Amino acid sequence: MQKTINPEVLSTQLGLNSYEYKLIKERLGREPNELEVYLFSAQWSEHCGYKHSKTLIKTLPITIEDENAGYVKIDDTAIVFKVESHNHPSAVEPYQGAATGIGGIVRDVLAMGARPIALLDSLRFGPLTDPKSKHLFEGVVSGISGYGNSIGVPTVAGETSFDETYSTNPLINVMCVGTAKEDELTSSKSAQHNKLFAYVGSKTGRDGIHGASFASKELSGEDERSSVQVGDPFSEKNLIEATLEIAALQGVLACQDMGAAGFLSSSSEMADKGNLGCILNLENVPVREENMQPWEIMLSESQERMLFLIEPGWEAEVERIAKKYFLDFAIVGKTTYEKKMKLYMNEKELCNVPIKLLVNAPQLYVKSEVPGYFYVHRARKYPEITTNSRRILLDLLKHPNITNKKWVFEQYDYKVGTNTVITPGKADASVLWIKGNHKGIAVTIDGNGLYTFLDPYEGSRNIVYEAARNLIAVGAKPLGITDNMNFGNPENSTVRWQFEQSIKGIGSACRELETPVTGGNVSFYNESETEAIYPTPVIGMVGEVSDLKKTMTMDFKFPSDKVYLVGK
Amino acid sequence: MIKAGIIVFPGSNCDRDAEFALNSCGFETEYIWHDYDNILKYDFIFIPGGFSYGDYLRAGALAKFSPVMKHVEKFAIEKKGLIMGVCNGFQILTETGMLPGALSKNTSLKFICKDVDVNVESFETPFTKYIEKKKLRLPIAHSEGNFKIEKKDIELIKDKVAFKYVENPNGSYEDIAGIFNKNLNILGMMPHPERNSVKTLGNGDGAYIFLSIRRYLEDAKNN
Amino acid sequence: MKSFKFEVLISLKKGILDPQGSATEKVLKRLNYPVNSVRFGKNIELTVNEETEEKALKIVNEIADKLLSNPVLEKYEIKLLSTEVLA
Amino acid sequence: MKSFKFEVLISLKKGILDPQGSATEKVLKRLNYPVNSVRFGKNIELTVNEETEEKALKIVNEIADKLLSNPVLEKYEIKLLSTEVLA
Ligand SMILES: Nc1ncnc2c1ncn2[C@@H]1O[C@H](COP(=O)(O)OP(=O)(O)O)[C@@H](O)[C@H]1O
Repeated sequence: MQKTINPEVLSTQLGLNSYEYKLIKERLGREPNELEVYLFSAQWSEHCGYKHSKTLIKTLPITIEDENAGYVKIDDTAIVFKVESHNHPSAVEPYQGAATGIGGIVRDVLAMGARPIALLDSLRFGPLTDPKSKHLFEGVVSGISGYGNSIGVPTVAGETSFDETYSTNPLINVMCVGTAKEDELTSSKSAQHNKLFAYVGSKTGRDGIHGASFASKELSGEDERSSVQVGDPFSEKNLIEATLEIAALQGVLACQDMGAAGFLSSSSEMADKGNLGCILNLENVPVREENMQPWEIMLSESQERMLFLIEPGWEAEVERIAKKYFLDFAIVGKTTYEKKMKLYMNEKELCNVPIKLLVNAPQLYVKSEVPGYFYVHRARKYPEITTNSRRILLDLLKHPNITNKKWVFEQYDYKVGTNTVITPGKADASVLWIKGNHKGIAVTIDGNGLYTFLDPYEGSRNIVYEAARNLIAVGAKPLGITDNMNFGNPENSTVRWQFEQSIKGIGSACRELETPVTGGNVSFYNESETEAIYPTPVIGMVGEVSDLKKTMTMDFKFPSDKVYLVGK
Repeated sequence: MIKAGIIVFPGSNCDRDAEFALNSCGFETEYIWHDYDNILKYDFIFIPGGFSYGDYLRAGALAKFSPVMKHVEKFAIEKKGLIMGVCNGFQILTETGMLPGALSKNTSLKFICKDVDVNVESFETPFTKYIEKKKLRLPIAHSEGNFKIEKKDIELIKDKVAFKYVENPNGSYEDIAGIFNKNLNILGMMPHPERNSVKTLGNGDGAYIFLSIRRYLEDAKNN
Repeated sequence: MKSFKFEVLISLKKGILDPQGSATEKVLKRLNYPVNSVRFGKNIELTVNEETEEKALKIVNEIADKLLSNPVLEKYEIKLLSTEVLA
Repeated sequence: MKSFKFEVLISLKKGILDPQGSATEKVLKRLNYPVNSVRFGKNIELTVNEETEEKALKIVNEIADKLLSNPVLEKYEIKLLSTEVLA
């Protein structure tokens, strides 16, 4: 028998504060039961609920909301793209952390009905002289290589840098780009009731349980073993093909990947976005282990799973495609007119809560404060350069942040898909061919922790501009950005200030360049042993190459060519 | 038109690239899902790269049990046309025993993605007869491309080496990048000609191989 | 019907270079461990439902030979770990 | 001085997904083999030169823990295979 735990005590253990618990109790008109506490704690975690960031993010020039990923257009091709972080999982298990990071972002793009065609990775670690950082770095690169290469999506560009600030908290941000015809995109909204939820993918195990709230807590250095998810690139590749086939069926209405807080957040958000409720039958969920508890099934972050909303009558067709690709299939619930989330296990009702309450985490406000360091650094004078410049240049060229990154990108298959026209190392942005056309997509990803630390507003503005310059340098016109905000503890007033300033900076640069933000990701609680990491927004940008013959790479072409410096 | 069948296993990921390259080189193409269990009516069978069955266990090891592979073997024995396996396709062909040897882990133990030069070792074969160059620039992308062969089988690859690396990237025996079978109707190679079959993607060297195959098959048809 | 649990041990043939083993050995030696002859192998556990041990063993042998090992590079060994009578 | 030959068996912790094992199992089942619960592990053989078995075992334990296994996902087991007296 299972012990019953006092729900209020449990809620504290799971990271809900007393105000939030009271709110739940008040709005339910009763004590939540144990399962419900689990659901709220996951759905209201920073990771799912964006409770420290939503209001600020809304100030960005965002084009598309409430979907898995946003897009820009080149003619009638939708370029879907998004960035995501897997910082904390990678600190615990670099290979699997990075691998599952790739898996997650690929499914985000896939859930839009787009075929993933490129990956980018932005990596930050402590100095390589520290064996721990070296271990993390090598593990992360081989994880991206192992997973990305296997699923056949080329990793075409990225950035790699090293700084003390990331010693215990590396940053692993990955971006995926996909394409589809605009009218083939799938939504994650379920518009009608009495439609069926179809589960397609790998079985649900106990992996990654607590992952959602774990990602939002500072790394404690304790035993986090149970949170480790293992990636299965073979199933992911199958899921890519199956999803694209399924999404093309007429009877398929919506699609969402099971990411953070897995089945829970995908089902509840799909229903809520359509202004509906849902009923789920947990006994139908394909499970990998015995005796899984309802909360484990709901919160599991097992990888390579997708949830579709389908018209009744289309079950057999979806199942046929799933089986073709060695994937599990099950009908696990339906949408309802009543705006509740109800869970059943063998006909026994386990949970019954208003879905709006569950999905919309209360927003928290933290006062921001300008830190003293900001003024100190601003008042500093440029140091005089005394060492000879030749020496400085050679030291710079040797520095791991500047030296050739071949060691990294040669482990990535950057050519699979035969679209990569400008390959990594050849320019500051890579260019992908849109076949059947003479046009291309230019992509880049950039960050600069030191700049954004010294001046979060100007530093962040500068990153957007740097990304734009990278695109312009290959001959592309910037179209849109995706942002990954890597910050410290958002309850800290300095971090809050950094975050506000950074969002403002990104917003203003995007308005100036007329490049909308199509989506992004927030990662808080990135802390070193003693303090927050440098605030590190990372910007992924895509642009249009109108004629592939007119691209430019950075190598000098002929011995007698002149070199000009343009600008200040 | 010369008709090519591209075999697709769960986990294959160069199938679409192969289609693009073969179409650009004038082949008519069709995909063949690995479950296909019938006579193969094609002039040319292409087994593409990727990670069939995740390359779990060993690269190519699980793919050899797919129903279509029986028919590929028959196709070879009955000399119905030409067969070519690239990267994972090469690994599958060695796993089934249709080509000798095995592909083991690169000596660096890492995945390697880059362009390499290979020398064409023999022009007296259907696959290479019309290649107009000695040295081809082709992309490689693999972590298990290190060709090994048992002493007792070395005789089998005598005069059957198709391509050799100019600079050995992975530890392969005798710098071997690709081999033919005894009857010269099967080619297996690690480098990816389909990734460099048009000028937009490089210098287009990969096309030489496909064009040679096409011309050979066309000659055979016309005679 | 019984369920037989087997272990299949797959190792590289003598004379075949084991890059993983030698890389690990180098690291260990650099760390001053008095270690030699590091060789990596694979170990696969599986259960077979059959009537007799003999039949089960035949199946595992077949699987090990045809699927789990590559005869060019590898050899294998089979061990019966446990037997359970199925209801 | 003696030379101790050890085997270190590394396997995935319970509950950790084994994609290799499950893909292999799926293929075996499709081929109609009555096979279940396929799990992959690693097996590493190495020799340690030390004075006593106890000392050697301590070293192997350390190596297995720190280098050969990934404690987040894997567990290990050590077996002494043979002992040889060095000249
Ligand atoms: N982690 C990585 N993954 C893929 N490509 C990378 C990675 N790091 C660097 N690169 C590639 O190496 C080249 C040089 O990178 P970098 O030195 O960071 O350029 P930049 O001049 O933009 O700072 C670029 O083409 C970039 O895409």
